Amino acid sequence: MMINDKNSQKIVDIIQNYARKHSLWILAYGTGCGAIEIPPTMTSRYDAERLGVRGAATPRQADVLLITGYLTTKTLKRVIRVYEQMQDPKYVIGFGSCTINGGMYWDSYNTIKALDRYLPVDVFINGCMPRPEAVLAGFAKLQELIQAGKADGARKYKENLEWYRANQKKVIPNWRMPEYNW
Amino acid sequence: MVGTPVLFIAIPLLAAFLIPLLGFVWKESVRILPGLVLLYLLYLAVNLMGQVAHSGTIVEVIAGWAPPWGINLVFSPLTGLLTTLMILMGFIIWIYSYRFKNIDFREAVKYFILLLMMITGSVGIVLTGDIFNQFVFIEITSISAYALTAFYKGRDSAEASFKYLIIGSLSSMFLLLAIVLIYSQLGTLNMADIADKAHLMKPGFKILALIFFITGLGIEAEIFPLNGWTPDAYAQAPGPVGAAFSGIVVKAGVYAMIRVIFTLFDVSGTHQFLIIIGMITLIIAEMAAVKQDRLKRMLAYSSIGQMGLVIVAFGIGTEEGVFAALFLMLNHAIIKSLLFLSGSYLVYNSTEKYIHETDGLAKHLPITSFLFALGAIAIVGMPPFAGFWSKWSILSAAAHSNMILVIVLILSVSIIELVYYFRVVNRIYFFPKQKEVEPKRPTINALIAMSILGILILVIGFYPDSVTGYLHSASQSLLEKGKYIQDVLSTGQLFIQ
Amino acid sequence: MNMIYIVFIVLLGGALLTFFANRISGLLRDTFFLLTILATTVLFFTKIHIGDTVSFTLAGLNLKWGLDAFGWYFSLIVLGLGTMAAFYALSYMKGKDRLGYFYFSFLISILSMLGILMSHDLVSFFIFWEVMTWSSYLIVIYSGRNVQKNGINYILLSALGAYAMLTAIVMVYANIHTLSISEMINTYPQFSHVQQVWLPVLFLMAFSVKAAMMPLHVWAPGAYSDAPMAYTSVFSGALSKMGIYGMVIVFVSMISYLPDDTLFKETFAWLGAITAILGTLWAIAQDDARKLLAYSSIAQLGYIITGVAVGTDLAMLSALFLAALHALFKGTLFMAVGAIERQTGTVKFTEVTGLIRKMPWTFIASLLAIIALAGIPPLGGFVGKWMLYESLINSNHYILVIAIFFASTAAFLYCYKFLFGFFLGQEEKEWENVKEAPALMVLPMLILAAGTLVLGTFPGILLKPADAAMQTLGYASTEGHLWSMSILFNEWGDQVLLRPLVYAIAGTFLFFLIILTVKGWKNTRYVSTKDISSSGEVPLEYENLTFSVNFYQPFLRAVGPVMKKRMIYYYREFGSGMEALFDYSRRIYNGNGQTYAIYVMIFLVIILLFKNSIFG
Amino acid sequence: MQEILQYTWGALVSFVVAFTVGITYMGLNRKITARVQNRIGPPWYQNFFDVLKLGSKETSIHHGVMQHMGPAFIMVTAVMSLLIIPILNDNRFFPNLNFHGDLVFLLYIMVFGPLGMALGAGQTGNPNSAIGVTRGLSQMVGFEIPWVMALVALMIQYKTTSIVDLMNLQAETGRWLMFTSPFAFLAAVLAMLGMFRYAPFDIVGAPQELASGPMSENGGKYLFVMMSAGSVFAFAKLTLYVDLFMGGANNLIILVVKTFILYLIPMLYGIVSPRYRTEQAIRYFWGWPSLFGLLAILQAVFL
Amino acid sequence: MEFKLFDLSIVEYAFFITAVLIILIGLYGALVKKTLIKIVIGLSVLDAGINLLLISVGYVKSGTAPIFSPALIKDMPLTLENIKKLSEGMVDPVPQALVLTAIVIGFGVTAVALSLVIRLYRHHHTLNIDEIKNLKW
Repeated sequence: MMINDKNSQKIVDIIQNYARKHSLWILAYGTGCGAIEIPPTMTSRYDAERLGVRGAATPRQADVLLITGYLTTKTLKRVIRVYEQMQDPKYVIGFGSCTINGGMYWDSYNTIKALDRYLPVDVFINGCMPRPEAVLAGFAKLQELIQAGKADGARKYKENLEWYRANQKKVIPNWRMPEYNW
Repeated sequence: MVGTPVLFIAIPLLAAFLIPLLGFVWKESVRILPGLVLLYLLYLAVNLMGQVAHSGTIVEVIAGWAPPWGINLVFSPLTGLLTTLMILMGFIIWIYSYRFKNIDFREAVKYFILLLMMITGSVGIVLTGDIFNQFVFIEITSISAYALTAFYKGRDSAEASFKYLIIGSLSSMFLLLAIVLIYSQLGTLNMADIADKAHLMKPGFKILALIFFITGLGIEAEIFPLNGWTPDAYAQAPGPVGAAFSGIVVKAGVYAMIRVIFTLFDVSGTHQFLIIIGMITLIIAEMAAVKQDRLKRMLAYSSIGQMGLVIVAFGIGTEEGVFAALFLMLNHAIIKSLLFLSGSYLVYNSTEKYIHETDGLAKHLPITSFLFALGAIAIVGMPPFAGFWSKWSILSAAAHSNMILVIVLILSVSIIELVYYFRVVNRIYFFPKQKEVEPKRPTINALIAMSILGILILVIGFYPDSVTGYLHSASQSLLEKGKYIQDVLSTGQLFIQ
Repeated sequence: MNMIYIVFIVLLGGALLTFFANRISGLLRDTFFLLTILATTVLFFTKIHIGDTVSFTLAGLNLKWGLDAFGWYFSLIVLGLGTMAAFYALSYMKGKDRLGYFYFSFLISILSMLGILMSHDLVSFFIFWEVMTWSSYLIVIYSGRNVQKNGINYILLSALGAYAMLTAIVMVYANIHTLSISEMINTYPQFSHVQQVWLPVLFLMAFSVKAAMMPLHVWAPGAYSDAPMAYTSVFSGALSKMGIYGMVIVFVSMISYLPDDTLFKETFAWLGAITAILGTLWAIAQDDARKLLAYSSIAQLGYIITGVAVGTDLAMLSALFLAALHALFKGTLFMAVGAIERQTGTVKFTEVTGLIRKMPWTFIASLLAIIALAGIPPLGGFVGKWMLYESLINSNHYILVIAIFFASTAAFLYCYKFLFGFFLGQEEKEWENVKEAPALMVLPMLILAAGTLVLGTFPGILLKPADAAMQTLGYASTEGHLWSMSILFNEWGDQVLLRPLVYAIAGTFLFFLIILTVKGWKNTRYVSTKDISSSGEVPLEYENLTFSVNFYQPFLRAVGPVMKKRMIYYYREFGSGMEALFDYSRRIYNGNGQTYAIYVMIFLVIILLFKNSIFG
Repeated sequence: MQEILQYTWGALVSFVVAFTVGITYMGLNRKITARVQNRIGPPWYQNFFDVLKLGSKETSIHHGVMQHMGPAFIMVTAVMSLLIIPILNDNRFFPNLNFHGDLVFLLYIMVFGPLGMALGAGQTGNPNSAIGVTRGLSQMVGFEIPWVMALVALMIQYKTTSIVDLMNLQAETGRWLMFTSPFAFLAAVLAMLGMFRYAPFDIVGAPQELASGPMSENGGKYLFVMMSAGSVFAFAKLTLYVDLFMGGANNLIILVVKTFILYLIPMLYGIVSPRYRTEQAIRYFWGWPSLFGLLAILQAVFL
Repeated sequence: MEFKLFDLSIVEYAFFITAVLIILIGLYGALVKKTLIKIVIGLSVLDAGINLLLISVGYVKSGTAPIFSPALIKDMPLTLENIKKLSEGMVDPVPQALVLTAIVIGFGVTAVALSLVIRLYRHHHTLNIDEIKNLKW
């Protein structure tokens, strides 16, 4: 299905983005305290499924990686691995202040402070912790970005891979991972 | 006319006498002479067989006393066949034992004299037509057998020999008692004459005599429970002697017993008795053989079992049954001798002759092991080897007499037999060799002897017709009692007139 | 000189030459071996025609050999598989010792199988039967593993069966004084009822042992797995079919004449089904590929036995078809295991994994064979299964068809285990340098597997000789109303038109395969099996992530009660009990010469006491 | 040639129908489940988004040939089932191959896909896939028994193995087989619970322990094909049930209604059920459902 | 030449009974006694008993020696009838010949037995037959 025509590509993009935005399969990386906010978000009270948000069990099937809170250097490695295993298009949502600036762990010796130095985050959700309402707002924002074609964290990651790698290797002492080249 | 049956007895006895004398002149003659004698006798036997097939039974009168007074030798198809078989086996055993174990001169003298005596005695048992003469031959055979059993000094051979002797003495007692009974009743010792007059005996005495005969000869024929000596003697005697026991001595014993039952007395119920006793012998022996841990004892028990089978086949009593029995005797002589001969090389340097000492010897003694395996496969009756045909004839004879139970029992026991033989063969071929065992390569003459037996197995297996003709005429000659009497006594008539 | 003699002489002479050539050079031996089997095959299929007979007398028995269509059908299996296995063996056995012995036994067992198929009299049948037993026994013990256990089990049960058959043969011989099989069949209806019942039972005992039917199957797992795989393919594919061959004759020609034949047939049909079920369940539990295939063979033979026992036109046709087909796919599978064994040195699913990229051709052959084994449509296995089910349903064996269906559904489990265990799963570093087996091994596998592929669309190729074989047995021709080249009918007139279905399957498959391949072709690339989603962890090289231990544990837990004890356990108990009895009984010989003398006296006294009843 | 085109056309049309209906059913399933759980739930067309998204997702990796072939295998099953199972009583609208095969063929073609997919899953090397496969296959052995019993009961009761014959029979007598052979229907429906792999028989891909089981390594186009095939296959199965037990359907609307009613059974049963372990599931299928199957056979034999 | 065992007089019975008694004693010795020497003695006694029995069968009360001396034959032609007539009063010679043979054999057996006993004693250092049981089962 090679469609080179620009206009038709645009139409296809619109349809694809529409489908993508309504079908967000999330892989919740539940390390931090934010993980506790996922269940209420998904279950009856807030019911994220009506937005098309649904849990995926493996990175191969997931579209959205939820980083629910602070990441230690140890977990960062796993998160990177998971992110790299996800298939394009893929998005990252950072939960809470920890992912933005370290939050209450700002001076901890082995948590990472700013997630977007290591992974391309599409949407940050503020709060400590963010309430489910905030999470839903975050999803809605992501949908908006997808529809607009601006949720291109994956592309950024690919383009600036060296920079990201350098940052990652800086904090992860025993870097032993397959090379990411797609 | 190449010779007369009396040469079968005269020549080996003479040779046995000459061996030590010649030995002083040329030591090697001790070993060579028996072979020459046996070879000549084999030639004679084959010739006479041809003659018998051509012109009927040969009756030889000894010392001019005609039957029923004198002693006579009968070379009928049956006795001729057995004689030929025994001489053949004797010859093969001679080839084998020509250099078996480096025994010194004195020992060799003893060994070959005794071997010749034993063969002579056995041949005499078969050939003679006189019951007391038969007794004498049995004693000759037995005494040489006692001595041969005790041949090795190092082992428990004396014990085995002594057991043999005790029971053998009982045997001779019963035989003498039976002879006394017959003689007191009929006043004659000639078998044909006894057969002719048997109806004159009081039935009670007749049965008593028969029972004494069965007991006495049953000891030689290894029937249960008279065979206590057998495993010990087989196991302790030198290997070739074990072969001689199973190939020659036992055959003579069975022949004597069968002659008594088939020709001398015609008592109803004997056949059924034979079947029962043969069956018991077969079953007990095979059961005992399974758990043996010594090779030669196992072979001995197997030998007992086979003799039980022979007796069962005789007990069937029809021409087919007798044919089958004779066939089995022939096959058993060949196969069991092969097993003993090859088996004794497998446990050559061992004192205890444990089966596990043969483990993995196939790599070191390929031909011996192969021949042992061939014998094992043949004796359990696997076609297309010799054993199958005899087993088939027994079964078909039994089937023609509607003895289904006998068939089932024989076959069930065959399964047991198969198990223990194959266990040994498996060990020889597939187990790791025991470190302390030092295999001994068989000498060339031993190889020749074993190969002859192996080839015989194959020949009979692939072309049973090579022997069935002789066996058929032999079995007919056993069953035609009247003809036997007539053949023997008519010689006497001729002589007198 | 009759051609039948010549075939046998060629085989026997070739076997001996091969045996002795081993001493001279390996090449000579291989040449002789291959020449013998090829010459036999060529001679057999060109020079011997259906209807040829030859007779001669041996030991006073009239023996007759000849070939009929029924025998020819099975000869096809024997020689076809035999030739393939021979080629395979050349490469598989290379470098092993005692090859003269192996090739000799191989050829002799081919000879014995041909002999069985060509025997027209009972004695030569029995002789060849026994030759088959010991020649295959020689190969079973060839490897030297578990000789005392598996070898003895095999020879013991074979002998049990063979002696049962011998009993039957002498019964027949005593009864009709002839050994001709056709004569026996003709006069069978006149036999007394006791004999009419016992003859088939005894014969079937022999055949069931070779066909590994419950409860006489206990030798099979050990024997199949211990023989070299080059032979096991023949062993399981062709040799066990000799049991089926005999069974067919007994069922068609003898049991059908019994007044109470349904009881017989039902019993055996059920025994076959139970064999299939238990064989399958045990196959699922195995971790050793050889054992798995051995149990699977038992199960497959169970289907065939059921088909034979039910004995309607369609059932018999299916049994014959499955018999040939089983030779094809089980031959392939055993060869594949052999290839894997040779290349990796192990046959345990728990040890070797991920060979698909190393041994692709072996995988393809195995895949085809497994699909055929599972009976999944586009391949030949389905045809056989279909006919079997339909025949069972048509002949009102409702519960039986469920049992058979259960067995063949459960068979998917071990089928998958076989493919997954060897070829799929993680690619371990340990097996990184494994190479594809030599062409001489791969080609026979592929040829046999291709056979199943062809038969899936055109089963008529095989059904035609099967039909001819059945006509020899007295069935009417079923061509046109039960089968044609690629249409199957059942007895109610329902049909399966294989060709459009197979084309549809193939078309759909190719279509979607192409779609899947083309879509994103440029972006999709291969990654190693270490690159899996394992919670963000990167598995290290030495970390084995393959799931292969306790593979079907939940399933086995569900069927646990059935599988607590194996049949062989009872045999062992019986055997050790018997041995204890024997051990006890031999204590009669207590070693004291005096006791022996006393025995003599006791014997005398007993006879004297009972002399009147003994010598009445 | 014309024949082939005709069948291809029939296959295409029925595929489209089955795809649409199947996907809708999946969406409805999610919706109804959500409603039962007192949620609003996704819209009924949610699964179209999902499938479309999966189709548009890139698939940058594969683990080998079998992973390619696995989805194709399962698609073959789905399409072949559609080809064998008559969609409507009147064959004109959806010309297909239903005269060329019969129930036994169908039974086998229905296991073709799962087995093929299992191979695909095996190739990925993910242990979760293999574990899921073993569970799935084990469970299949479980539910095949009552299912086959039900079919055998039908076959022997009406002396045919052809689906078309069974449909014609119902059309002639006007009585549905679910009433004339109630036990067979019960057994078949209980077996269907297993076939759909909804709770309580969803241990195959239980996300909480196995990631998503056999599909763990499959994303993008593979999952796209698998999901489509699953929807098509679900519809095919439901149609088969309708054909066999509910007299078939004369037009699509009736078909959709009937299939949806049938579909409600596994769906509702699943919503209120916890999860069985594999051996529990197997024992469940060999319990009551098989007993019903047995009763069905008895009924077929004796009535 | 009819011989009837039970037509014997009381003296002849005595032979018979004695012979049987000796046989039984011999059997007792051979079967019950545990010492090898005694067993051998038992066997010899057994032999003797049988020989006695054998002799007694041929015994004719107050018969003459079975020799056709020239004095006895005189001028009679050697026809069958004459031989029969002549031999009527004689003791039957055949059993005697048999016994002679049997004695020789018995002697041989005893000799072998005793030599075996010597070897057994050397090997086992006992003469108790119950302890000489290396070979069994």
